[in-house]
Amino acid sequence: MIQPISISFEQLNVLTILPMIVTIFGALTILTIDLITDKLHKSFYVMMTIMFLMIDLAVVLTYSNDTRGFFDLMLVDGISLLAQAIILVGSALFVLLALSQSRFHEYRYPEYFALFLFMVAGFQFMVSSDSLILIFVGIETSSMAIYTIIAMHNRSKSIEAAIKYFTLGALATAFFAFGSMVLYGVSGTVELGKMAEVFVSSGFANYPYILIGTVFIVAALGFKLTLVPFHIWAPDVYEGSSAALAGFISIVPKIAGFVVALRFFEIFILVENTFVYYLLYFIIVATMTVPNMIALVQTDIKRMLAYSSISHAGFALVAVLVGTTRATEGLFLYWILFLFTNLGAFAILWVHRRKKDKKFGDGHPFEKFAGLVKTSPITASIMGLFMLSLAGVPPFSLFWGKMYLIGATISADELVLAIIMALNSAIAVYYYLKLIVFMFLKDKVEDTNIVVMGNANTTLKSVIGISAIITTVSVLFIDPLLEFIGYYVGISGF
Amino acid sequence: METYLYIALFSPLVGSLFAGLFGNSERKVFTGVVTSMLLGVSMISSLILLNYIFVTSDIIHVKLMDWIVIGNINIPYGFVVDHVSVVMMVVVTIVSTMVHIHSIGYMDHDRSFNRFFSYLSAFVFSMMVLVMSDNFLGLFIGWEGVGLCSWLLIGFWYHKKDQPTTKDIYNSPYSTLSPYSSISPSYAANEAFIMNRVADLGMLVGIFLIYWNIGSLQYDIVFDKIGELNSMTVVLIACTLFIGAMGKSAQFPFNTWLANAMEGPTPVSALIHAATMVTAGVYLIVRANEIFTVVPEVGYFIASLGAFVAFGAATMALVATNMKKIIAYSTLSQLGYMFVAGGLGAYWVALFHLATHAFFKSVLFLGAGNVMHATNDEINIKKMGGLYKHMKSTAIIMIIASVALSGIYPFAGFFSKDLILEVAFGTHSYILWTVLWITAGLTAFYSFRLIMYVFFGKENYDKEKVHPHETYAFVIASMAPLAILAMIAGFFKDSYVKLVTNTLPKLNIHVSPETVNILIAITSFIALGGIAFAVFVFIKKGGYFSDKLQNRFYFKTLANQYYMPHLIDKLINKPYLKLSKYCFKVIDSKIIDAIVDTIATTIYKGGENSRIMQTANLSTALKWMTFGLVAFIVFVVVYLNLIVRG
Amino acid sequence: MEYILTIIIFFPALAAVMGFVVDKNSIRAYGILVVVVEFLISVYMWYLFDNSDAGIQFAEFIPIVSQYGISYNIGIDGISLFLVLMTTFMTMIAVIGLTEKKDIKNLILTVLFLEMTMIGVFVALDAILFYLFWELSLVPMLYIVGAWGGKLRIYASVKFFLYTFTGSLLMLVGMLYLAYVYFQFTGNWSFNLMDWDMLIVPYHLQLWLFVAFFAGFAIKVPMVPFHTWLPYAHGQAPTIGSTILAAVLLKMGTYGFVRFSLPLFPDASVAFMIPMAILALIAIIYTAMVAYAQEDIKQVVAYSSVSHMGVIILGIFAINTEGIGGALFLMISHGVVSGALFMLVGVLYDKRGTKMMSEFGGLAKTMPIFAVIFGVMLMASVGLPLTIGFVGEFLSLLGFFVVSPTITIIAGLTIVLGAVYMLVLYKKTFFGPITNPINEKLQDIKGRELFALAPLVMIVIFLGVYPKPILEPVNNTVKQLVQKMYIKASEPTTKSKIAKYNTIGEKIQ
Amino acid sequence: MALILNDYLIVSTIIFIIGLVGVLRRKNLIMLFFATEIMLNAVNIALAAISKFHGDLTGQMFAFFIVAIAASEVAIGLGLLILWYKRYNTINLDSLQNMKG
Repeated sequence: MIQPISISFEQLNVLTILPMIVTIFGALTILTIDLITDKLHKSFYVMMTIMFLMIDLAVVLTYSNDTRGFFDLMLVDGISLLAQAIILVGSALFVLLALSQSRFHEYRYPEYFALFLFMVAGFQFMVSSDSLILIFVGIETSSMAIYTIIAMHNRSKSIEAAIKYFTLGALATAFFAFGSMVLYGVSGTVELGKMAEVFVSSGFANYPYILIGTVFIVAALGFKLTLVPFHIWAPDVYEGSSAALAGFISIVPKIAGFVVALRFFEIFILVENTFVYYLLYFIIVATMTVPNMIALVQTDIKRMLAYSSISHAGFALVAVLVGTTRATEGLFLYWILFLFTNLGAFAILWVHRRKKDKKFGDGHPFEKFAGLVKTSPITASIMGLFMLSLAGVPPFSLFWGKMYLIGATISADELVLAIIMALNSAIAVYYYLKLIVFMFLKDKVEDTNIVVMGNANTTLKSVIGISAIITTVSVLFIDPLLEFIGYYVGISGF
Repeated sequence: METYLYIALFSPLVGSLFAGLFGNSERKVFTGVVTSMLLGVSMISSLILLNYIFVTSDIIHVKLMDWIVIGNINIPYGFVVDHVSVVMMVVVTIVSTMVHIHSIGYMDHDRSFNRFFSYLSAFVFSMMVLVMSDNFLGLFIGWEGVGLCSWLLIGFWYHKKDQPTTKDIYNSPYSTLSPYSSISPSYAANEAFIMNRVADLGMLVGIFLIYWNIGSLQYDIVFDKIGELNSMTVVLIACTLFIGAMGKSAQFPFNTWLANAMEGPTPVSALIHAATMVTAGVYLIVRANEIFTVVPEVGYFIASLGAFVAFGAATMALVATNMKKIIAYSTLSQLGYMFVAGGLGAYWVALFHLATHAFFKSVLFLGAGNVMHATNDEINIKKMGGLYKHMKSTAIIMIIASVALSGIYPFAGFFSKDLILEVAFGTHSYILWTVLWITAGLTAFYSFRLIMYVFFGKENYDKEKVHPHETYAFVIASMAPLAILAMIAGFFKDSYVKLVTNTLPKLNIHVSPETVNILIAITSFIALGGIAFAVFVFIKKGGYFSDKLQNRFYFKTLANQYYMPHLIDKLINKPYLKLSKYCFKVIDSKIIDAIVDTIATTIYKGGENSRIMQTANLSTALKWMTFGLVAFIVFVVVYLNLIVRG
Repeated sequence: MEYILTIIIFFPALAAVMGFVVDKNSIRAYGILVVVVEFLISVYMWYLFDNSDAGIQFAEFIPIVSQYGISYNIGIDGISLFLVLMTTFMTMIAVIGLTEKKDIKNLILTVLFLEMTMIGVFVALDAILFYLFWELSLVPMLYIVGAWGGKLRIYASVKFFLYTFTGSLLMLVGMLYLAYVYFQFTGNWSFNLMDWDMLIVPYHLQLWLFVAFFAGFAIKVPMVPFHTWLPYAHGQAPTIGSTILAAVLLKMGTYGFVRFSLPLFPDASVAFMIPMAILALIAIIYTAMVAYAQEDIKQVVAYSSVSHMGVIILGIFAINTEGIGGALFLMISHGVVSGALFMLVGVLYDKRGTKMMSEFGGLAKTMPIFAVIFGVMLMASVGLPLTIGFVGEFLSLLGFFVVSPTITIIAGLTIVLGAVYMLVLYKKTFFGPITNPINEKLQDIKGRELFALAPLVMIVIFLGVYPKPILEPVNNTVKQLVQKMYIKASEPTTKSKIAKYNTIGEKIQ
Repeated sequence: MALILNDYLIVSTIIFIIGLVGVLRRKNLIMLFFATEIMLNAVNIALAAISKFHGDLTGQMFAFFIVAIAASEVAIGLGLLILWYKRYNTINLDSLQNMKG
């Protein structure tokens, strides 16, 4: 006979889920509006979405320190706030890309934007909890939304991508579930914080089981973060989904994943567990190197960028391995800068997308950009700028991220790792250069009626412009940005 | 007096620049005239300086400005006119003035008349720098400067094409019987420059040694401190400096360039490759005598090498039919004499012979120039003959010069050369003495062999084409002073000795007067013998070497200059080219660059290979994920076993 | 004028940005105007420069990333002064002599950007700032070589970029590590060279860091065996490209050695003296031979650059005032001379569309003025006294002689081998009869080309006769540098060596 | 006989592996989804058992969540499948071969 227990409203501390409530509410509003009328242009929904995201951002920024709620199910700490901020800003910028010149299937459905907001909510849940359950729920919510959104692009490639993503995702889910089950079994709790305490106090009793559980979780996270060998889906999904969405997928889900990874691996990094150390080390090196080399041989820019962002993910994951505050700062700095650069790059691909392109179809082969500097020097220069930034040529934004991260790695006495990172950047230069070579050094491919920026309009151009400016003058605001990051990372004590 | 110094030094430069202005325009006589006059000015001021120093015997030492000042090194443009350099200055200016005037006639019809005078004056300037500079690096400036000018002047007729190297001894550019002194003027020029560079490296090393051991390159300081160094260092310094001297003075093994340099216009040969530049080596020995006196063993080596060269060169001159090469080899052998003197410590004797030699040898060359001019640049003495009646004055002058060269009393050559033999005898180096003594005979012989072939006997030149004629009067006039000096220079001996022994060590050899007289007698005898032999054989046979003789090995060897050009070509030039090509084609392209590219391509290949995992098929993707998981689990097991083992 | 350096750095870039609006027909005039003004500003700076002061002048300091100790920290001293002047001068000459027709606008604007990066490298006193300009300089060069180059241009430019970039990244790791070391010692981050100079790095670290920096510099110099990108780059690049590449970009590497390796790692520098010298030696002899094997005039000049850079390295690692000073002077002289040579080759290429020696011969007849200028540059390149080439070469060799006579004597062969390939080149090109009838009616140079080349000839002669303007400030700064090394040296052997190599009278045999 | 925790765990593991094998072997997408369901349910069994073992409800809570998610997964999966089937009239896994490299 279970005792009736009374839960006061204060105990719940509803504030902690306020951000998610905002987004979910936004999603619901959109749906209801859709029920009422269907004459509204997509721009309306885009703006709605952005509005909600902005409100949410405002909410997020009001938090100033750790808060827990719902019986410690929710944990809104510094990195979660930071991650949410990044997620929201990133989502807002990417959703802007929906305002493209030519009309695309998915944007005709308001559900698209509703789903988008649900997905964001999912990410927010992921980052603001240290309970495996909630993380699990968050992952699933967001993933399912993504599957649908991808499929809504309604090209056979995108549906294929969606199915692949979905199937692999399902498997990952199973892994995650199994992993958390095992961990729960050995620790008796699903909250990472508590789990760590239990492990330490029990001196890692049933070590083998702990490791097994860990391995399963690693596999699941590896899927989210596209770590080798769980990255196979990434290129296909990028290629299948529209350039705008691909850009989004390369940024926002991963930051959520990184936060989870930070929370999870902290358990082991803190006690300097050698197994996890070597495991991560191997994964990181593989993830930096293998996709890098595959990217060398790509013929489609979008695919190339897919591989490149996989490699970038590996690069950023170093922070998790190093585990110092400096490194965590580096991770966020890196990802924010990467956000803008990648946004710009994919946006440029996006504006070059044409619905009926005889020669190139939906794809973005290098030839499409051959001799671009002749026809539209500005676009070429900006794209070149993004490429250089991705390659880590100073003073463009990503260089500072790379430098800071490598610096952090070195100051953690991981010299070998630092050198591997450096060499990988060196390899990466080649394929970024390849695009520059095509744009600047080669001549136009004959008899192609490429309408430059056929999909562009003021909004998209301004998005590109903004990211271009940020990428160029990043040097000026690295300092404040670091302070901002430092503050949040500081309060969460990572 | 400093003004005179600067005038003497810079008027040739002015002349050179002036002529240079018209470098590209067509022939203008006044360029020749102006440069000659400016040289005249230089000559006069040199003579004034000579007189001044002779009277007051104090040294003029000026510092124009700083050149290289860094760290401990401080090298100014400093010039010194002392008893040694003034003599050299006078010799240089006199000869070059006369050569300039002569060239106005000789280069009469040449397209690049102005350019020629620009170069020639530039050479004189460099020579003056070389002579007057008060430190080793300043000397090195002049040293390289004359090298540059000799490069320009040997290659003056750059438009000539390369001659193929044949076995045919009468056409091969490597033999002294062929009309070609070298493969081509430009080739000879490069050869001269590069060979000199090799020697200059030695000299640079010497300079480095001096600097790091003494900390200065100023003559006076160096000569003060040289005693304090340990003998090994000094030996090294002496040797390296002498290597430099060997290059400029074409001593063995650097001798081939001198003969090939005869591709240049004849006045150039007269000035540069007889009178002045080639004697720079000797001048260096004399200048740096303080260093060489410290290490007599080096000196003796120098002397022996000198004797060796003197003899070898003379032998090559015996058979040559290339007029200029004969004279070139006689120059070489006389340089040998000078080095013997220098090496044996008789520095002022060396300088004395340098001076007298400058006079008679330059005039000899100029005469040869006249002859070639008169016979449409014929150079083979066997294709001349009987020119005496056409060009008497030239003939007389050349005979005078040859007599002087042979060292017959009372001509200049007698005094200087005889002294050298006396020195050799007096220092008890009898072998050297013998060698030189024989060489004296040979010298007399080949000089008059040349005279006979050119001026007497039957006329072998092609009567239709060639109409021998005497050149302009002023050309002869320009030669006259030199000829006269060649006759009387010897009588200045005593005053000269009085002058130079202020700076140069006195001769300390003790040979009793009667021995001296005997020596003189023997030497004069063999010299006269040589002349007589040459004359009589010619009168009797009209030639010297019978065809039978000409096929003998030693004849071929001499005619082919001891096969030295061949050896250099085979052992150095060709292998070096081969090696270079190998370095480029194999090492650079096939190894180093290949490695770099391989690294790149391997990474690329890595991409090609690892993209295989990206099959479109979903189930492979699933397999990969599972594989990843399983692999990790395996890793767990392995790891656990490891830690269990400890 | 305390901001004069900032002006000098960013004026060209600013002008380039504004240049986008200039019409392509008048862009050439615009470009010339800009580079001339730039040069005049730099000359004015030289006028303001105080020769007696050995330290940093016109210093500016603005923090960029204060938490990580990165700052906009620039300044100039005797070492960098003339490199800056040389940069502005050679860029001016190159732009004036520019004969390119295609996409002239993009080319000139790119060159202006390039000029900014080059100057930035020479005046940066913050490691990251230095690295920033260093890497940035690759981009315009990539574009110049790749867009206006010959058949293999893309291969050449990409190779150039990748090769140098890879090396530089290792250097970056080195810099970050050094900053970390500084952090460990002092507790706060800094990439400021002035701060780093205070730091005495432990010996074993010095060795590693030296190697890391070496990776960056050696590829740039380039030192054998990292030189293979250079022939391609030069072979493919347009005239202006190779002129600037040879004149300025190569000097960045050697400058890096002087600016970073020597003062920061004195012990390592001394420890690596002989290995570096041997590499330099190989460069000198080996590339001289390779140069002799070339048929393409431009390749000869390209390889000759590598050979001369070897001499510079030798001078730098003599670790004495004579050697380092000589090396610095040689950087300037080689910049002027090789730049000039490349322009001369460019002239031939414009006239004949080929650079093969076999195509020429007897040009001295048809193009006398050209022949004379080429001759002057040739003599400067083989280091004839009273030309600019001699002083540096002489001092570098002199400097190293005290370290190792043997190596110096072998290295001295440069004056022979250099003469060999250069004179043979000259003979094949300018001497002999005119074999190819086309060469009969070649025009001698005049107008723009002459106007561009004449100043070079004057400089070559003037600085050869009177090198004092350069040597004096260089002398002061280098003396100070050597003293700094002596003071910072942690190993006693290093101290004794530095002392030994800077004193006269040790008995050398 | 009394079942102890391990038995449940072993059972669940076995079922999980069965599911995994199914995922790997099956070419029919529907079967594939079923396989994933099996895996999830295997986890559920274990969770229930463990939560009983630990005597707290978290495990069962988790199990409920999983059930819910599994359901929604199926929904979406089938939706996608239908889309695909409309286009290609097949739900064979090997028909998705458009993108590679």
